[in-house]
Amino acid sequence: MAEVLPREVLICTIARLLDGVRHVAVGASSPIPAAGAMLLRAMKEAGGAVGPRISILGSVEHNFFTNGSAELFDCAGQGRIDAFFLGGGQIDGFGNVNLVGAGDYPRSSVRWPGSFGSAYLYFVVPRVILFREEHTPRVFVEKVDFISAPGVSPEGVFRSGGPVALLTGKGLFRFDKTRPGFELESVHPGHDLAEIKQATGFRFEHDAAPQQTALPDRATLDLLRGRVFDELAETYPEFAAQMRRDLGTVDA
Amino acid sequence: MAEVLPREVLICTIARLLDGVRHVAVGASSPIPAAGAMLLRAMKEAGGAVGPRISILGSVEHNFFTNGSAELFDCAGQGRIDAFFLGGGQIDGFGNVNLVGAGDYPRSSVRWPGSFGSAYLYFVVPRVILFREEHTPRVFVEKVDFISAPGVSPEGVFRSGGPVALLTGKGLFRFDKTRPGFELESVHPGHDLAEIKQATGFRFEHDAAPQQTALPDRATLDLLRGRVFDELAETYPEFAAQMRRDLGTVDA
Amino acid sequence: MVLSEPRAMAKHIEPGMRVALPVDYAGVSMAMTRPIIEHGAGDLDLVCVPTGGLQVDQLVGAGLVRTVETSAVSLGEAGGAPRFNAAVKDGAVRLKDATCPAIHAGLMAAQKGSPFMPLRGLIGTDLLRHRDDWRVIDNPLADGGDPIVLIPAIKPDVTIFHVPIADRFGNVWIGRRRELAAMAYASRTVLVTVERIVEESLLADEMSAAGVLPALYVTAVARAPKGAWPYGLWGEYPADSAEIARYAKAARTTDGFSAYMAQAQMEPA
Amino acid sequence: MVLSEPRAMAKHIEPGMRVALPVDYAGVSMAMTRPIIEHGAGDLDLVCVPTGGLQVDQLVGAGLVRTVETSAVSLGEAGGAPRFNAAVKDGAVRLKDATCPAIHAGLMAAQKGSPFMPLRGLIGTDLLRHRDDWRVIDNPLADGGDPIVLIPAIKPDVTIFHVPIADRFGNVWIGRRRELAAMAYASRTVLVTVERIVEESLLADEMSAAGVLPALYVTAVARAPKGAWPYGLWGEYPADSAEIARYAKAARTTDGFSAYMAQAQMEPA
Repeated sequence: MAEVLPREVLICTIARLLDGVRHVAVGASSPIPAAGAMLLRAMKEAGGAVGPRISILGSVEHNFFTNGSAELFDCAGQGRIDAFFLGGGQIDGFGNVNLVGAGDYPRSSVRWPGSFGSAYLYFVVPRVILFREEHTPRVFVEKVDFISAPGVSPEGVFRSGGPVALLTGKGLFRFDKTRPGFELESVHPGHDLAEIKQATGFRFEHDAAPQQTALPDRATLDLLRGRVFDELAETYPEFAAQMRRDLGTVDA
Repeated sequence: MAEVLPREVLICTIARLLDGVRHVAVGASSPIPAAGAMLLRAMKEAGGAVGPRISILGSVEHNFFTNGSAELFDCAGQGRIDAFFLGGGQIDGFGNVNLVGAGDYPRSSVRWPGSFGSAYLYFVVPRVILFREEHTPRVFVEKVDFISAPGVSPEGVFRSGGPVALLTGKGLFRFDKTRPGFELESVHPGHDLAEIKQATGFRFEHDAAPQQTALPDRATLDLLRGRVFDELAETYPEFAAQMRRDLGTVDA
Repeated sequence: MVLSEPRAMAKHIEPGMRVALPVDYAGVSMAMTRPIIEHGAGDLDLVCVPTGGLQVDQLVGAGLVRTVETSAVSLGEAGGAPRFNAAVKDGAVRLKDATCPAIHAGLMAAQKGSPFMPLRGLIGTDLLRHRDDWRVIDNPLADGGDPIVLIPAIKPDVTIFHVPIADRFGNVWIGRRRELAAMAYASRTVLVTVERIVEESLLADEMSAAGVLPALYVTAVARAPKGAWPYGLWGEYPADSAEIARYAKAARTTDGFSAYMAQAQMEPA
Repeated sequence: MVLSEPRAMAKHIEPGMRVALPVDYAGVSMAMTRPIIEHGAGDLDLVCVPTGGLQVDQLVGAGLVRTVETSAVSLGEAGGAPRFNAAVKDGAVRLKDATCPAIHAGLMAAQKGSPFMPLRGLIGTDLLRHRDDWRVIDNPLADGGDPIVLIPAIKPDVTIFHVPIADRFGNVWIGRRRELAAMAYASRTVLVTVERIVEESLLADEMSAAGVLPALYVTAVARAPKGAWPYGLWGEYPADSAEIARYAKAARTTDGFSAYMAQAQMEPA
């Protein structure tokens, strides 16, 4: 088995989480989710199948929209976007996301940019993947200070979408909307359950000895380091270059 | 005074009715209203003022819209269209307009095309001019068989627009929305009150001896027969040619 | 997106489907009319965006239509739509008489993923009285009163239209006829005929991209030169009013209609 | 439409007006920022469509802003918006935190002449809890229940943006940035800066017409080459991220902000 970079594990995990989607939208400053989507597309096409459509928001080259910045939301409302990624200054154990600020609203002690489209997309995109590399108690809190978008909705509230998973720099959680709450599915190489418990401000379900996050096989890794990093370099040149520098270190 | 064609009287009357509007929309198959709007524009510009903007619907050359066929209605809803024309298979004494059909709906004995945008525009365009050359009891009825668009609305119903006048081949009526009903303002040359009463299926107010519809002066007539017919010929070539043929007969 | 041809595309239409068709001057795919009739799926619920003409009259004349939702049906200068008017008189089609902005509002609701859109006007009309799918509520943002009509989302199964250009990626150039985009956004299946198909992506430069409906919304494209005829196509060719008048005259009777429809589809070269 | 210049256009802005500004990449008229600050009309209610950045931060920093309605404010890769964030912490601006499609819905309501638009989502968010202008009703078209949010119409007094081209008739080419059209439709006054002004009408051919906002909606146009700088302009030039980062660093303090703003407006040639 070749050595695999931590971010390669994340990218390959995202590709797995996206399996089956027809159309995934990715933020303009989200190279890891974009790489995951591109890897899935490359794998599908290598197998002779049709890969997912990837819309990269804010990119001029990968902008397939022609109706202004409202089109993404219209498109999601029409059920044409199967997957989307959300981060958050805070994420809590109920899947609530806070993109607005820490402390008492409105005079937040720390102000983040704002909710963007989360208060809509979280409701209507079937497969929302929560993604935040930083895995610390200040991010993963018991209860968010401000709900930009709630993890679950009461019976009777129109909701065709929501969170399915939470991917961090340390592990992968599945979201169970019936409880509601997270369950640790796997731990990334180099991390362990005790560390994750300490770094997580909310309670979560887990096996006594959680499995390790699956690593990519050689073919997948070749696709990623070849075609996918080439494609990635068009939109995220600095990220692709950094990945290749890091790989150079690995190979050396 | 030069001899004036009946349709020239109509065109000049329309120009008067439109005085003061900034933007008038005209149907693609409405040469007389279009000519009235063009005449007003020519008169304003001859006096050094700014003439009204004229949108001719369905015309490629005079289509100032770029957002599809919804834009006219959006534009009207924004309060950007000051005047519009409506015809009708039937028009009654309350200003109700029927563009759908005669007889029992839905299996109308005579079916007309349909209501088009009337059920909206009649409510939101401040100065709607009802225009129908045919002045007969089958058009001007006591009560329309189907209300495509009502002349007045009850208190409390949002309504920023409605009918201000009814122009026919025989005369000009003003609409009084407080009564509600029509008042004969003037009779076109060659017609009289008794004839109009006989040709009108609804009751209307009138002076004992109504005045004659004002005729255009020489300068107006020159503008109409020169610049306006030239402009008109671009969009309504057959109508403009017919008018010029008729004028040839007059001159001869 | 699949590159197809009109007969194959007609097979997307199944009995009982809701089919959206554009107004005369926006780009009617007349090239699809006979393939649809040959294919024969009936009980169609037509949505005219926002009015109908020749194509609607021919589909009604062929007996494929169950309801017509429209703001008007006519042949323009050539007069009333003969088969439609006959079907109305016979009660052979059910009418959902509307007004142009109500059709646009229903499509906009579908585009936005909303159950309805509000629309001013309409109150006091017989249109509203005959539409049990439209609802009047008091504007919840007013202090009381202020009735307003809610138009439910119109979600066509299929949208069919004709435009000048597609690229080989399935992007189609609709120019400023943005109601075609609205129809596509609202629809599950979108079938497009075009004058020509180009190699380069229409999204590659901003000037052409501005008028593009992206492939994301397009199910299949077929080449059909003069595919709007006898209607015209903006920027391409004018309407053939003599031919429309010839149809209007022929279709006054069912026999005349059948004879007309039995003729070759396309304009003689 | 009046051919104007930025300082003259800034005079359209009066104290207390509601001003709509586009998102970073859609065409921000940075060329108008300093003229607006010099003109000095304050108590502005900004509407970011749907998010804000440099221009919003500078107007807030200059003390001209009363409220900010937005889905986000940031300098992108350069980090948080320093003057905005400071004003939030000080309580110097009132926030109307929104979500992107709610801003679009409010503008669409104004475009349609409707008092509101419905929007899915939002229920259970703290955004909704803090917006007393948004209203939750039970969907009148459902059989009961089904709560849905109504967003009231957003009617800006003024909309300001920058695009590549205007013609001498006042038509402006917005390409596929159709939110600029939505803003204009909804607004009373529309001020546009452009890279260049052309002689021929942009409506004269269908290809360019497809991306045009017609003069009907445009109050005044001014030429301002590189008028989006340091933001980029689609199809014209990329963003100058070094300059944005330079601003982000300078504006961490009020003094640094003042010093930055006192510099010449335009990029050195």
